[in-house]
This record gives sequence, structure tokens and C-alpha cells, in this order.
Amino acid sequence: MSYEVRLQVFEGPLDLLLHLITRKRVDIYEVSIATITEEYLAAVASADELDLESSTGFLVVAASLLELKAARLLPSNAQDPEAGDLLEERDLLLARLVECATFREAGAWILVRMELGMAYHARRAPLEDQFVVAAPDLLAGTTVIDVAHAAAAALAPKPSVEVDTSHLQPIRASVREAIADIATRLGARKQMSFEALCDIHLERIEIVVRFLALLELLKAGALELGQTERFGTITASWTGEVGVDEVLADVEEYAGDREVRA
Amino acid sequence: MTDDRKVIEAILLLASEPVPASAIGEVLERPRAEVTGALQELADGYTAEERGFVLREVAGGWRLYTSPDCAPWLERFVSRGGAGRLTTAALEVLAIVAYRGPLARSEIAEIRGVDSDGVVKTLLQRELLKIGPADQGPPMLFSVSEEFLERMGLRSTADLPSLSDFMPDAESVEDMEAKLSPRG
Amino acid sequence: MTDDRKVIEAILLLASEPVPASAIGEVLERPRAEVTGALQELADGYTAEERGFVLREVAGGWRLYTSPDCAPWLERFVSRGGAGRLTTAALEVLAIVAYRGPLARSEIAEIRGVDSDGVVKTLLQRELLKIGPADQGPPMLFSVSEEFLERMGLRSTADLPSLSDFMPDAESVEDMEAKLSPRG
Repeated sequence: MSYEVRLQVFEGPLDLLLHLITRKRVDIYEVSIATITEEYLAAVASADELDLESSTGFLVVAASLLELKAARLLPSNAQDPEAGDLLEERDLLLARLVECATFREAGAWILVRMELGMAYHARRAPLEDQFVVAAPDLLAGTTVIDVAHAAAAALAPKPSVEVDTSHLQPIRASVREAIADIATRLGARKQMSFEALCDIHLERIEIVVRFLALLELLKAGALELGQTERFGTITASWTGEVGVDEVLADVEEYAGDREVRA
Repeated sequence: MTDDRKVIEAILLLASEPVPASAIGEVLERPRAEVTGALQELADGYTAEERGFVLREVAGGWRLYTSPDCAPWLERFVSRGGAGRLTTAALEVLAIVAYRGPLARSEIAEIRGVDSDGVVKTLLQRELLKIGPADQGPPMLFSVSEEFLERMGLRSTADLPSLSDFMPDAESVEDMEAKLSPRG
Repeated sequence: MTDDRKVIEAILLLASEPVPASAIGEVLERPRAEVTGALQELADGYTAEERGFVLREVAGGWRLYTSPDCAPWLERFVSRGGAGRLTTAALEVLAIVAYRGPLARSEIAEIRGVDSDGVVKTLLQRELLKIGPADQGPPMLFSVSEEFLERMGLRSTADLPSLSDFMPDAESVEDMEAKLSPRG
């Protein structure tokens, strides 16, 4: 459940979309693009790296999602040529998602198969002495250039596959934990500003998670939120009508809380 | 036929890479099909007799391997370095190239929806991908290597299970479709 | 005992040098005498079954050899390039030793990331590597032989082309490292 694992999941925009869409309870209609964006930004920010291609790719996916969402809000009209385009685009996107899911499964199978293969060891013994004379000239056709190429390939610095995350503080952001924490603090003080609830949490992802937790508590009726002006302070007031356990029982799983499937 | 079997066994012991049935056929002056039959018999025999070695057809040829049952005892005789676990991304690229290869870098990126150069490079270094087939112009194309096929225990990419085995089931595709669809 | 036989067979297949009975005994946690008995039984069995391989006790241990009856066919197989060719692995070891030698076995294995004893042995046997320079203690170090230098048209390893000209697109490696490293 470490954050690096999530980064693997979010590497590609198609992966990201697939991940979001295959999460059982997520419906494009219900998911807020802003939430997805926050999640994505949080993932990118925590990696301390910006991969331009995948970010641009994300914008494309986000734009398609917006378009699809917009289409769902409007009454469907088969006569509308633009709706036809949209359907085609949707089919295309769906096809790509299915393809992406298929290769991901195939990759998982390859892993299993390779690990089974590790139990087989091939014979690598050198040629028996008596046959050495019969063997063709080992160096036939080999030039000093071939040797140089082979040496360069073998001695070249090997880039590491894994993103080095040793410099990062491990971030353990769970919506469930945030709910429990908010409930404890709010239950005691009855009313607090969102800022106050976040004061000890500097990481961006944790602020996002706290906000999600507030929304969950609001949905459950455990608290009320007030905001007097746009961008003003958000105040949370504890209603005392719902217990934390009830809220937690209903909480949707968020990506950060989930084990990665593959 | 007994003699042929004997020579085939000797050849397999001597070889340091998978031996194609045709190469054995040339040495024995026997048709390839006959040799393949004898190889298959040998392989079945080793398994039936619970030998410490098995004969497998991989990467276009036949090769002797130690029986996987013995692996725990063999640890101190072998070190297979660089066997670090592959990332999900690397496995996905391997799958794409195994099924769709030879492919250019850009084609791999297109299927995955994300730039994959780093992953391709790592897989080349671990000799799981290779550049080729040889007689190509730009763009550079990538295929899975013989090393990959050997480790997977496959004769060739034609032996890969059908890709449809890995497709999400109809229900999840419908589900995905529903989530992408405008409301009726 | 069946299981022991199986593991012994696997060890013999894997070994690139004669294996002492005591070494097998350590793996199996059996007394040496018992292992020697099992080895003798195996050897007798191979002969009785007219296998293509024989098990012989030679200086220092037991080793699988091809059956002498098969020699004519094996020579043919080898001369057609069926075995004993310069494999990618062998070329790599040769290249590493040429540029970085003298090196110990363990250093070669470390650079390549895989156990390389079999390949080193082949190259020694073919006199492309030599043990030396002479005035050394353990560990044994390897250098390229005069035969190799002569074949490559070199007076000494100092005449090898500069490696920097051959580094695989150094630019893309740098590029990737930059992408992977944290900003600022």
C-alpha cells in the first residue's frame, strides 16, 4: 500500500482512466474531474518529477472525460452529428481501454510464467575437451569493433528502473484515518475551520485526503460545512447525530487505501 | 532407433543452447519429423522416470534443464543475478511486444498511452527484448529475445496463449462502456 | 533414495566441472559414502540403459560425459557449429576482460550480473583467455591471450579502440537519468 505502488498504477493516463473506471463504484457521471485531477497532481507532486508526456496525456484524458460528462448531462439526440462523433470517440476510447486492460493481464501472466521458469536451470557446461578441435574457429568473423561494441554494452552505466523514492517521506494518507482523526478533534471542539483541521498536515496529498474525509462526514450527516464567501474559510460543525463507526462503514474505498491488483 | 536416441541424448548434453530438431536431423541424416518424435519420446521418458533433468522445447530448439523440483537444492550451484522483479510497466511492454512485435518505440507508446522509452531500454539491457528482426531500416523495431522465450518456456511467440484469454470479461467491458456512455 | 538420485542428477547436469561426492553430500546432508554409492548406481544405470551420456569419476569428482560411442556424430554436430560457437555471452566476457582485465571470476560475474564460470572455462579452453599476469596470488585473475590479440590485429590491449566511441547512445542514458532524478 506504499505510495510508490500507486505511482506504478498512475504511470499512464490510460492506466489512470482504466483504474478509475474499473473501480466498481466510480461512475464518470459522479466522479468529479477536480477530484481526479487532485489525485493525479498529488501523485505527480509526491514523485518530485514531472513527466511531460504523461501529463499531457492526462490532460487529453481529462478533456475526454469532461466531454463525456457533458454528453451525459444533455438529452441524447441521435440526429445530432456531433453526438455521433462523440459516440465514435467513446468507442475508440473504450477499445483502447480494453486493449490496455488486456495487456496488463497478459503482463501479469508473463510474471507468473517467468517466475515458474526460474526453477529450470539450463545446462551451461563448456564443450568437452575432445571436441574442441572439431569446433569452428570461435573468432571467425569477429572484429575488434564487435569487441568494442560488446564491451560498451556490458560496461555502460545501467539506468535503474525504479524511481528512487528514498528521499521522500513515506506518505500514509488514508481517508478512513482522516475521518477518525477529524471526528475525534471535532467531537471535542464542536466547531473548527478546515485550516485548523489541516494545520499539522503539510503534505498536499494529506490536505486533499482531509477534504475528502470532510465530504464523507458531510454526506453521512455527521457534520455541517459552512462557507460565508467564495474562497472563504470553511467551517465544520459537529452535529453529534451520527457515530464515526457508521460513517466508516459507508466510506468508499479510495485509491490510496487499496492494494494494487496487478 | 535406439542408436538415434543415444546420439540425440549425447548431442543435448553437449549443446550450450537450444538445439533445433533440424540440426539433429542433419547430423543423423533423418527427417526432421522423425527426430522431433524421438525428442518428444525422450522428454516424456525423463518425466516418467522422474529424472533430475527435463527436456523442453524452447526458443526454437530443445534443451536440457534441471527438474524444477530440484531447484531448492541447486541454489548454491547457480546464481542468476539481475533477476530483480520487473515492474508492472515492464511486464506490460513485454506483453505488448510479445503479442504485437516487432514494434517501434512509438507504437509501444501509443498502445500504452504513455512514453515507454525508459522501460524499453531496461528490457533491452536485461536481454528480454532485442532489436530486430535484423534486416530492418529505421525506425528501430523491437522483438522479444530468445532469452525471454527460454525463461517463459515457449517455443516461439506463436505458442503464447490467445490474447482473448486476458481480455476483461463481457460484464466488465459492458460496465466500462456504461460508465463511458451518455445517459439514454 | 529416489529423491536423492533426482537431485544428484540435477547437480551433475548443472556442474561445469567435476563435482566431488562430498560436495553433493553437503547439499543433500548425506554421508559421503552413501552419495558415492548413489553415484555409482547412476553410472551403472546409464551404461545399462545405453544412454547417450555416461557418468565418470575423474580427478576430483564426478562428471557427465557424452558416450564415446556417439563421438563421430558429435564431431559432426560440433563442426557444423552446433556447439562451441562464440555466443553473445562469450563475446561479452571476452570484451569485458579485454577492456578491464585482469579480472577475477567474481568481478566478471559482478559486471555481467550473471554467473559466468562456464563461459570463462570455454574461453580458457579455446585459449582466448589466459590465467595471468603470472605473478599473482589468489584470487585467480584472467587476461586476454596473445592468441586473441593477434587475431584482433592488436599489439596489446592498449591498442583497443576507445570505448567512449561505442557507448550505446550515451545521450539517451543521460536523458533518462535526468528524467528519473528529482528536480532541484
